[in-house]
Amino acid sequence: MAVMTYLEAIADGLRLAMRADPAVILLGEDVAAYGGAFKLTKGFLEEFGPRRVIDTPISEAGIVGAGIGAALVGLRPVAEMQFADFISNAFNQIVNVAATSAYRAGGCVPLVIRAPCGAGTHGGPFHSQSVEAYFFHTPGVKIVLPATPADAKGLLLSAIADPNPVLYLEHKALYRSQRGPVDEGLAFVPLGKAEVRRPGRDVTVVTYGMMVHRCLEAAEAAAQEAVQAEVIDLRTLLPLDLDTLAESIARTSRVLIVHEDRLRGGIGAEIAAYVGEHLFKVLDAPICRVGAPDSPVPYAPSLEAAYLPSVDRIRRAIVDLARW
Amino acid sequence: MAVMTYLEAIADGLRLAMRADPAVILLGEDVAAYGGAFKLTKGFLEEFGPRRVIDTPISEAGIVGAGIGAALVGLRPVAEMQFADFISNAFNQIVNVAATSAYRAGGCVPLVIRAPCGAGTHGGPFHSQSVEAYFFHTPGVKIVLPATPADAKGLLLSAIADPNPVLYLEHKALYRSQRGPVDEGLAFVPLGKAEVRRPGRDVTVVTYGMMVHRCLEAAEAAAQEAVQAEVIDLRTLLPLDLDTLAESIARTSRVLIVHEDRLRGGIGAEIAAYVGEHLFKVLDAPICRVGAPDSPVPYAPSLEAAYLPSVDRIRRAIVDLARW
Amino acid sequence: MTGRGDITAATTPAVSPGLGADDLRTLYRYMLLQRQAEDRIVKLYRQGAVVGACFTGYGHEAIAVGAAYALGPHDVVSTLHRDLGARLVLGMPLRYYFANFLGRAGSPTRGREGNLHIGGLGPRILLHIDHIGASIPVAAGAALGFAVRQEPRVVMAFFGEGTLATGEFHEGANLAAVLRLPLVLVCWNNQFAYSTPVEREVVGPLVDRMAGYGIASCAVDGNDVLAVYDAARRAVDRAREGQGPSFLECRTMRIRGHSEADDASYVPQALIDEWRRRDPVERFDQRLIETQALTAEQAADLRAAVLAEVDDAQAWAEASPAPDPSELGRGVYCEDRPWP
Amino acid sequence: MTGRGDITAATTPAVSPGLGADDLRTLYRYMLLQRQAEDRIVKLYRQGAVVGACFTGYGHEAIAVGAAYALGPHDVVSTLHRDLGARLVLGMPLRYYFANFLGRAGSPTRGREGNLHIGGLGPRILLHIDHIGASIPVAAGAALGFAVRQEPRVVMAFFGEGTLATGEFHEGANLAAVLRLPLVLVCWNNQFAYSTPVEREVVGPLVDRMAGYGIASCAVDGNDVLAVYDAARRAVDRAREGQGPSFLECRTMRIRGHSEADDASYVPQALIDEWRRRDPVERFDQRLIETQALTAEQAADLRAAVLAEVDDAQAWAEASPAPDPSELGRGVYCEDRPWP
Ligand SMILES: Cc1ncc(C[n+]2csc(CCOP(=O)(O)OP(=O)(O)O)c2C)c(N)n1
Ligand SMILES: Cc1ncc(C[n+]2csc(CCOP(=O)(O)OP(=O)(O)O)c2C)c(N)n1
Ligand SMILES: [Mg+2]
Ligand SMILES: [Mg+2]
Repeated sequence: MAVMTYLEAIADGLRLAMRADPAVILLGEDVAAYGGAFKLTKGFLEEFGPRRVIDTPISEAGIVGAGIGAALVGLRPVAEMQFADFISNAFNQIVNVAATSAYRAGGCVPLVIRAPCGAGTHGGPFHSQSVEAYFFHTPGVKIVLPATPADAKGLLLSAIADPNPVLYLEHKALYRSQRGPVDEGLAFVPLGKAEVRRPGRDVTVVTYGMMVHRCLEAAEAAAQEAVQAEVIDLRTLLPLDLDTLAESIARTSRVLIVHEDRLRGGIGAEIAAYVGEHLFKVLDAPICRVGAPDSPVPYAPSLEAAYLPSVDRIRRAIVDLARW
Repeated sequence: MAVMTYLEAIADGLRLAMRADPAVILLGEDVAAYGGAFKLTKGFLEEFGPRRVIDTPISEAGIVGAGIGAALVGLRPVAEMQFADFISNAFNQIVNVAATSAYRAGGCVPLVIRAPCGAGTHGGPFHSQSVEAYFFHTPGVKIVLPATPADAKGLLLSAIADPNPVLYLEHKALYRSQRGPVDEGLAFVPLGKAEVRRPGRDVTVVTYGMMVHRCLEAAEAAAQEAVQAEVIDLRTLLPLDLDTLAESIARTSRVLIVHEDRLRGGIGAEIAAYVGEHLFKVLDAPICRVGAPDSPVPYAPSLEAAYLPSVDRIRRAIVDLARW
Repeated sequence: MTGRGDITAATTPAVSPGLGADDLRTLYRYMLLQRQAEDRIVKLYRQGAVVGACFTGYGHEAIAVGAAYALGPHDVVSTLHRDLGARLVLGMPLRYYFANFLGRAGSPTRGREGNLHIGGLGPRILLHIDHIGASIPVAAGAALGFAVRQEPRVVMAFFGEGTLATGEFHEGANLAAVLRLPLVLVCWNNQFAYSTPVEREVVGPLVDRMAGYGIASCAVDGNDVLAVYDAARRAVDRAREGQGPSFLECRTMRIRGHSEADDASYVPQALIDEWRRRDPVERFDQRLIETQALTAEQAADLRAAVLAEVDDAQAWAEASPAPDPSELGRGVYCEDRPWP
Repeated sequence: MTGRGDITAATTPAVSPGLGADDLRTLYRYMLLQRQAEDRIVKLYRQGAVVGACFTGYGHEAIAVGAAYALGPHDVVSTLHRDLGARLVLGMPLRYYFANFLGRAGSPTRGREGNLHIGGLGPRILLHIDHIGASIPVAAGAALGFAVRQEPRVVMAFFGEGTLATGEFHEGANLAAVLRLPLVLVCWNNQFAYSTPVEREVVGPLVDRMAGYGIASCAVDGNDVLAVYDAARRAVDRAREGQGPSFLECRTMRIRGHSEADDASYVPQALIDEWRRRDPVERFDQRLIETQALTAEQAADLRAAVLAEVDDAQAWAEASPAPDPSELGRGVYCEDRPWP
């Protein structure tokens, strides 16, 4: 057991996967000589050589397409988007090529697409995006977004092991702000399993990514007001672990969904719809959501701070819901 | 008042808009000399000339980008995707360029993107897609999907008149199957207003596009079982007319959401989430959805027919919900 | 390096290097098989038996067959809508062709896909993708895979000239050039992309365009199967030797509509007539007879055998049931494969 | 037509066609203004006053200023992250530059965007877009708009050499070539795209690449403002006369890191030193003094005036408040404009 940052944990998982299997290769812009825009793959070129750590031209569709092709002939590529925001240029390759391959009898595509996502670093509209909702509607891909170093490593290993295309979203604001214990070796964390981060009996808070930490803080603050929130970290967004949610909501009868992403058409909408249809009977209160307003992510700190759900806003939502 | 097919109504609206304003131009693949893959713009080249009706290379990003640029210098371009499925190649231009322009102080983008969408014509996974959910998460665009000839014309006129980028989705299966009365002249239908297609007191059915017709049939069938469903045609998907929904659901206390598109992450999820949060108090039953299963649209008629929500499935859902 | 001239522009070679009489007959057989299968599918389409749209590679047989025939036994193709012959050369059973058009359970896509949208057939035919241009980065990636593993294998990608306008083609071709991947780009320039003439897709000669990418480029008569084979052979050799990608412009003409629903009335009749006279199948037939590589009797036998194969394939497909609706939603994800 | 040679490769012209002494001083002033503004922003960045990342066009001043100066009063630019000078030539107040970097309410983006992401400034500066390549179809579309209305206006788009790898650049440039749009593509080839050297982005000379698109192409010394102006002027004239798009490769070197967070340690120091010696601002300064277009006294006055302008702009920006959170979610849609 070592203590690592979120960024170190991702690098650790990637390195171990590459050591374990020569079929794992890395491709992306500036990933080799430079070691990546966040220096996450620093040293990889030296250890694994230019045949396995490949700098590409600026071409996100080319990178993802090449990853698909390499996957189809037996490799397990890990393709990097320099920022998740640029994944929009690879949208067609992901949604129409990678995601449909198995269904259309084209073959398995064991491709991982790593994409540094999320706000909180003053990146402005094009270096701060949450992109999970763009792909959540697409059968054939999986989506993960770890909140802790241990999950960051373990989910990456599982993503690489998975025979399907997996979007591995990593939150930039957690890279160096999160430190924690990480198991050594190939410490897999299974895809498709949510994790209860804090037990509680009054309200179920469903969240993921950076908001896990804010929800935990908010839950502590709510506990001061005698409200015990259960905080569930989804970890995998596709497929969703509905069983864990259902079990919790059956106990609490109240659910608050929190994400950093905009509300409209976000992952939270589907969770709310699921609850409204299948758990209606156990509900004692409206299905509530907290998320970003309906605009791009603004640049100025005063705006960005107001854009992101704050601990206080979440705390209030928890307490209001418990008292409804 | 004339009687027209859905396709003729679109062509009529487009023609009148081009006659009314020289700033309206058409661009897309095979739209000029050929008159479009569906012959919708047949005769336009002859009437408006090659400067306003422009055949482009196969480049959806190029087409949409060019539409944005032309819009920024004062035109009102109507860009055509040959099939909605190919809009994935213009994803970045729509989501990151067009949609953010106003917010980022880049200027207004009065661009209409026409895209023939939907299943039911044995087009298989790449000529049958519903693409509305891919863009519904994006502030800064509007989305319409008419169900009748009159709306097809009137919403197109409003889309062209709007100073924002509008995705005008037109359902291929309705092109020639729907005929109806259409007002002459510039008969606008406002964006953002849903329409109650059938009044009813027992269940509110919220739907759009091709499913409007199936829901109306299903509602008639349900009436045989003494269930009166109110059928609401959304018409505009972004922005949603939540007031009309709320008013209806307050009366019926029951809501069924029906769309052709896959359920997960579809427009229906957001509607359900809205109802579950803001109309919880008036609800007497779970919030139900009927939509497509979680796969690409299959090609074989036996599969495609089973894939699309049938009148019978909708009828059963209405009746079950009324009796819940 | 612009790469031009690395492959000298191939004209019909007097002798066909490395090809014996058997090869010539095999080439002919594949061309005939594509032609007759497509004639049949058009017939079925007109009868209303084809479920969706109907595309053929009518007149493109020399390109599909000639280029694919230059591949080695472990090489891979990426195919589109006019290159049935290439799939046949790589061993795709003709039965699948009919079953897929008819949307039957026996097709490799189990009725989920239609038309020639067949890919992922074993390790040698890459997934089919309908978005023009999208297959090129994927083909480059397969070539990258071979390069990473240092396997002497080559990827050959087929596409039309309109494809050169797409951003995805560009990113794939550029990536292949930068990384010097073993990729052979086989372009059928059939002068139209749907209704759009080539000069409305790209300006200037295609070979100049691709030479500008640093890709060795040449143009050949796409209605001459030996000329195509010859050029493809050189490109495949270059790729296998690590000299990077090549581009072959195979000049031909789409002598039918874009699909069978299109009467191509936008094409001057004289242009169609002219190219009909250069029909690649008939031309090769005559040539084989003239050079006595094939006797009239052998030719008749071959035609009969091909016809029997088409009949059998059609019958097999027709006997295959419609996919069962219980299949809905199945197969969207791959099952687990152990790792590492 | 490949278009090559339509613009003869411009070397430093002995006399600057059409430029008087006033023009030379104006060019110099803009270059100096870009240089000093960027020096200041780097300082503020190091002090922690810049909110996000910090990009400059250090060493690219001759390109931004020289090319934009060739435009007429109704022409339009599409800009990116190293061409502040072009915006200044087109009349953007320097105050906006600082206000945008500092995320203040007074910036044209009202703090919603940062850095040089300023566009839509009146009708002559097109929207800024961060996705490399995405601005090119938009620029082509603006040019299309002028062509449709038969206005003799020209669009000039700036970008780096790495941009040529992107699919969106390709689709935009190809569309401009096919439709012969009045578009001038100004590429600063600064040899690196972030850490990636140009030969890992595209193979072979950029001008060959673009000539293959059927776009008139030439290369110039990007550190010589008069050479850039001269080539740009020809390209603008061609565009205005309906002869279609041109491509200018302006050769230079990124003598700083990609952003101020990058120490560029992957670049050989000798290369940086070499190009520092060719500093475009100092070079033009010397030349003006040598040719007596500028006296030492005038130069000193100019520098003082520019410095005052920078001071004023910074002060104005610093006095501008942070955007009020009540602005959140505002301005996402445009208000209605009557139609038809
Ligand atoms: C990205 C994309 N846009 C549009 C289409 C519709 N489409 C199918 S084939 C075709 C023309 C292709 O032309 P070309 O590449 O020259 O091949 P050809 O059909 O002439 O053989 C078009 C526009 C498509 N399949 N993909
Ligand atoms: C589509 C896209 N991918 C990646 C990036 C990240 N990025 C920003 S600038 C840059 C390098 C651009 O290189 P070049 O075009 O040569 O311009 P330079 O920065 O060298 O002036 C990269 C990779 C981006 N902005 N857009
Ligand atoms: Mg063609
Ligand atoms: Mg550069």
